[in-house]
Amino acid sequence: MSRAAAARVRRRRTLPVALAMLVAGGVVAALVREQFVLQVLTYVFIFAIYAQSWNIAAHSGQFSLGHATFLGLGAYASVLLAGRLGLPAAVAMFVGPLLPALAGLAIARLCLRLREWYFGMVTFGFTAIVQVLVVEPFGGLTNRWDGLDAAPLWAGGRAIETIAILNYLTALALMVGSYLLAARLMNSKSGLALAAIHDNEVVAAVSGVNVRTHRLMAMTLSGYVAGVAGALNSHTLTRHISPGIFGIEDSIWPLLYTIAGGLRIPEGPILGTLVVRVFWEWALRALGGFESLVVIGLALAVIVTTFPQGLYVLAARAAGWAGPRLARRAR
Amino acid sequence: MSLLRCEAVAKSFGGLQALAGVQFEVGAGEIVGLIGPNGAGKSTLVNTITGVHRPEHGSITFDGHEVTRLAPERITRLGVARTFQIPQPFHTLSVLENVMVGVAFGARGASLERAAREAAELLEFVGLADKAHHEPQALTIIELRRLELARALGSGARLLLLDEIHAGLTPKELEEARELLQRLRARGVTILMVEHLMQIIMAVCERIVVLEFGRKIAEGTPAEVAADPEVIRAYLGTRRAGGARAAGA
Amino acid sequence: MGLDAASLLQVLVWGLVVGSIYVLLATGLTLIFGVMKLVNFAHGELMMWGAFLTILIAQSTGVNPYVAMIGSTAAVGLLGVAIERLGFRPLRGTAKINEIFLSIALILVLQNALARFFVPYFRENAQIRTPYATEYFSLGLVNLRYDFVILLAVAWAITFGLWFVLFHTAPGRDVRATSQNRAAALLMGIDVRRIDMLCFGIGSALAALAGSLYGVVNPFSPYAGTIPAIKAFAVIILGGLGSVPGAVLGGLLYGVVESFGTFFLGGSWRDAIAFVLLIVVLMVRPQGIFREGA
Amino acid sequence: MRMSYTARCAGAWVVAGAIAGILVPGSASAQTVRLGLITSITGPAAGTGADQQRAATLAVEELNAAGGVTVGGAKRKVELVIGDDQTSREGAVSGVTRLIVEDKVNVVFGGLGSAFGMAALPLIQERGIPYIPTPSTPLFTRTKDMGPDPTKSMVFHYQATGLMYGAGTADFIAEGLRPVFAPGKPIRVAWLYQDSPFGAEYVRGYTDRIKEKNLPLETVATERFKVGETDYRAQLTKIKALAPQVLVPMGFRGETVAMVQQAVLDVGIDPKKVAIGPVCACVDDPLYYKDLGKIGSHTTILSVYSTYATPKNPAFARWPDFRASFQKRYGVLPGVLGVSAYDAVHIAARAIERAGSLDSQRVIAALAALPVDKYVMPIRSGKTLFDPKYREVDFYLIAQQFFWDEKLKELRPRVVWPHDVADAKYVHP
Repeated sequence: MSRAAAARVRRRRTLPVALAMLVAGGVVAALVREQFVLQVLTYVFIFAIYAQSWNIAAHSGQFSLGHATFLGLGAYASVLLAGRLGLPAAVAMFVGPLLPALAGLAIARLCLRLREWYFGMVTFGFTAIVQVLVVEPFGGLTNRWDGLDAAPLWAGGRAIETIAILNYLTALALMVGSYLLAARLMNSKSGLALAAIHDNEVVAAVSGVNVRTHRLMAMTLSGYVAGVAGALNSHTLTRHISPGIFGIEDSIWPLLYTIAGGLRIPEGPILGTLVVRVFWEWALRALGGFESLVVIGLALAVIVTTFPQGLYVLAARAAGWAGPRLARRAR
Repeated sequence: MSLLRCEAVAKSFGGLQALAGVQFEVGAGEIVGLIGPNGAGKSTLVNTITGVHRPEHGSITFDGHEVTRLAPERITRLGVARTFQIPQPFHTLSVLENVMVGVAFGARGASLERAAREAAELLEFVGLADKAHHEPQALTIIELRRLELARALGSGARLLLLDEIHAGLTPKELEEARELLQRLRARGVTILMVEHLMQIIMAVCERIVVLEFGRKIAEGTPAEVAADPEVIRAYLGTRRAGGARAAGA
Repeated sequence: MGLDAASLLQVLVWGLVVGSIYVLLATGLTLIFGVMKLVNFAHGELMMWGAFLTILIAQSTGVNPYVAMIGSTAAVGLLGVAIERLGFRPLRGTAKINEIFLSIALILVLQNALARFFVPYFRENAQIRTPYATEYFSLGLVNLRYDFVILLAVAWAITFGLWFVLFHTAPGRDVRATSQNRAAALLMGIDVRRIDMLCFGIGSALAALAGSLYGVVNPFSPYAGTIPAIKAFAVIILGGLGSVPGAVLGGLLYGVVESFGTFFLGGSWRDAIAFVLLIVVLMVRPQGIFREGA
Repeated sequence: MRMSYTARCAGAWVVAGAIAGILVPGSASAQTVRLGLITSITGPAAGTGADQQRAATLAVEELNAAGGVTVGGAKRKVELVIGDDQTSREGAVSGVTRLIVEDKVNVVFGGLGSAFGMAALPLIQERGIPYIPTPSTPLFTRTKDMGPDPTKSMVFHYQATGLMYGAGTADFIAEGLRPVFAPGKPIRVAWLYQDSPFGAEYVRGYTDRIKEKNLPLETVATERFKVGETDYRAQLTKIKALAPQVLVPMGFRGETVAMVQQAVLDVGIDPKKVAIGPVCACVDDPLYYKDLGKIGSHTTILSVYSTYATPKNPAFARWPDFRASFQKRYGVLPGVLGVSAYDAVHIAARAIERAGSLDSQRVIAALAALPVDKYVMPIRSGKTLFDPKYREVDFYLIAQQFFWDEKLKELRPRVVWPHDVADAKYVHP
């Protein structure tokens, strides 16, 4: 009995889920001709990557309220590399995020003794500070509040529809990549350490877990992934960045999407971003104005009060997939 | 030969001197009891030995290694493990995974697969095999203590610090616990146990260290300690004063 | 560059005025945190509802805005009770982060519901006009408008009143007991759920009062509460979560540092400088100023 | 076993994708001329956004009352489609995307915030849709991305730019204020301006003009504040200590009202010694006159459209009629940003008629070739509507001084500059 149970722990199927997402995303791309839907889904994929990065940090108990720091630094670094050094956007997109990775490391190092609200507030504070740094001392480089235009990932010469599809597929592929990364991490030995740290740092430490290294690792990785999302977003969808990216809103999205989908579950951020964003766009369209935002807020409140474990657990329960482990994770 | 040696260990919180020059040794294979009234500094001592607190003065050596300023995980990997007065399981992990953390990151540093296997064996050892996939919330307080014990053992402990794992047990449960201690000893584990229950201390421990206000006031066999006038005074004295000064756990 | 005593004193006064508003906001937050261990990020939206209701009551009945504040404060207090009952209570025992999620949802609801009524009346901004808006007296080097004096008096009277209730009355003792150990308070027969509701209501009412006072000295809009409320969180973290003296000291410190930061470094630094302070303090005392180490 | 799991996963994600497809409806109609207004319907700027929406609706109603727009011989009705920029950059991107790819509008116009308009610009360039932005930044038509040949651009900027306002501010201070406050000496000017692209350009226009004309203006302070800030006292205290003769508070309407009030009442900057203004034309709105109150007496404003005054010059001739029809339709008067949206609708309609087609390229060409018509915003240059070099419009700026009207209990303006259109002299309090 116990040995069989032990064997079951490792069996989390991530590759099939990744394949399924690719297939489903491809099918949608092949069938849907509506440009706007593709655009919304591209946004969903990019922000699912961003939410996943937040999810990675959250898995280690580091609930950041200032993840826009990493999103924004990734975007700025990549756009500057592409703009000033002439690096291809496809390369800059992966080199630039080394900056937010470094920022993640530095912030995690400074915040080692902080947790919960203390950690959240300090990470939030860093976003405000980084914004001023970008505007003031580095204003010459960043063009201050005017912002910078971002080089397109898929260069002109192609039809707009083709570029839209390419952007969509790039975002899809990277989202699946970030999913695999997060899923593999959470199921790995390090993932177990991060979960232990999430639950109780002191007990984790006296069980032999190097809390410091793992916390730093999680935030560095999270910073990098968030940076890639920021870079991808600016080279595909917005094509322009400004210090406004270091605002409150962009720090809230990953938290909102991840919790709605399922906290500390690799599928959570993806499902959450998809459902919340699509509902959001629909509500804005169907109702318009302030009323739509009130309805969205109420819907989110209902989601969290009725399914505090998130939509993934709800869906998995409905489909009969959820073991006790899943329910525990989301708590 | 001594496995653990504490020399002049001092630790204070704000103005409160929780430990004031504590000195004692634990030999390999021994079961040593650590007793004292509330606020005597027992839990602080356990925290200091395991690296959760850093002492201001003094030195702690384990198995010849100086561990005074080591990080908790380094001390654990050398072979020191502990349980907590109030069980603190990893509440989002299953019972099995709780133990796996110890096996995977403790002295043995096992791979996940091996950790799962060994953790399952340890759960069998402490009698929780059938709860392996439960969540810790579903466990009783006694089961939680056993879970803590399994996690601590999993980290490859040669020295086990047990912080009041017997409080609130029925006589029958106490008997089971005592039997478990004997089996632990049979595995070659050295034990330093903080305990309020004199009954079990007297029955199990070979040697007893008594703390009061952060100082060691007595040390010796159960019989010697029980007869020590200082100890009697300390115990009767604090009963009246009540346990107002609890050191942080 | 303007380093004369009059300017510095004047900047200090601005810092204390802003700081007093932070104190009111932070006291409410810390009261809620104390008993429920949760942070309502929609505190700033309750604040703006307070300001809006004050202006609405004052305009429709013609009473002095300072009298209208009683009505708006009570109304938002009741709204807070409803939010606790319907929103936060069902979340007890789930992940802490869910409470942040809920408060973000509440921000969306409260902010946009307010904007829905506010914008047709006032468009972007409104300001609460008191009969004393142009009256001021000179204190040697600095000028002080009557409204500032009233603001300081009300803010500090309320803060001390709250401190008195907490430390010298039976309900206050129940609140403190719940704050220190919820389980023990429950065993002692304290109805902790009622304490939750009470504290959330009072905290929300304090936010409304802070908002009304803010609206007298600054223009406000449905969106103007978010930043002050976040700073109020920073304040209670700076002071130590759950600590009322911490909220008071932290609030004043924040206001003053912000004011001088703006004066010396320029307006771009206003928000950031306060967070620099927070980070520096937490590096030295990770638990905040007024909280014992864990 | 494994396959079925994969299949189930794929099924779930397809269902999720399908929900996405169903929830986002698509619609397109080829029967009408579709004009897309991108402005703030929600968010902090929603009030002014509503003004733009009303003004644009009025213009569309006027066009349709006249039977619509003639495209290739057939009359077509005009349809106004509203895109909400949610007063944010992300919102602008999503709102413009929706206008273009989902609503398939023929022209995009409007907008309040330069930053939001700029955020959406790459999308518009990519799709080659004719765009008539009404926020102020000149970057719309001057960014290097427009390429070496600006005549290939699809952007036609219809708003006085920050550069124009800045230059006008310098001119007015030199010609209108210096003779009163510092005759024969350089006049000391302090700025408190919004830390935004708009604010930066405004100050740039001002300093450029001083250099260009070698004006006797000494700038003693350039303090900034973040957009949305409501407390300017620390900066104003600093400015007061520098003893300027002119204080230019530059920001949006609510910000400007608060800056003037805090300067006079709280910080104690004496309007008798320090000229306050000219404030930005973008605040010329009935609410500014109402909100500022008596405290604003004798302060000045640089305007491109005045809510109440009408200078005696043909360039301003359309103002009374427009005010009357707006008042009749909505019961209130519009602000300057509403006016530009109103004009933009008429300009777009006229261009489409000239193009004789809804084809983007032909509408763009028609916009580039438009002659002056009787629009509401005052245009100085005479012949061409959009300057061929930058596709901006050279608007006619005026300065007004506010006076307290005891009967109305509100401020009312008098035009004091430039001298050829002024109906009053600047009054030193």
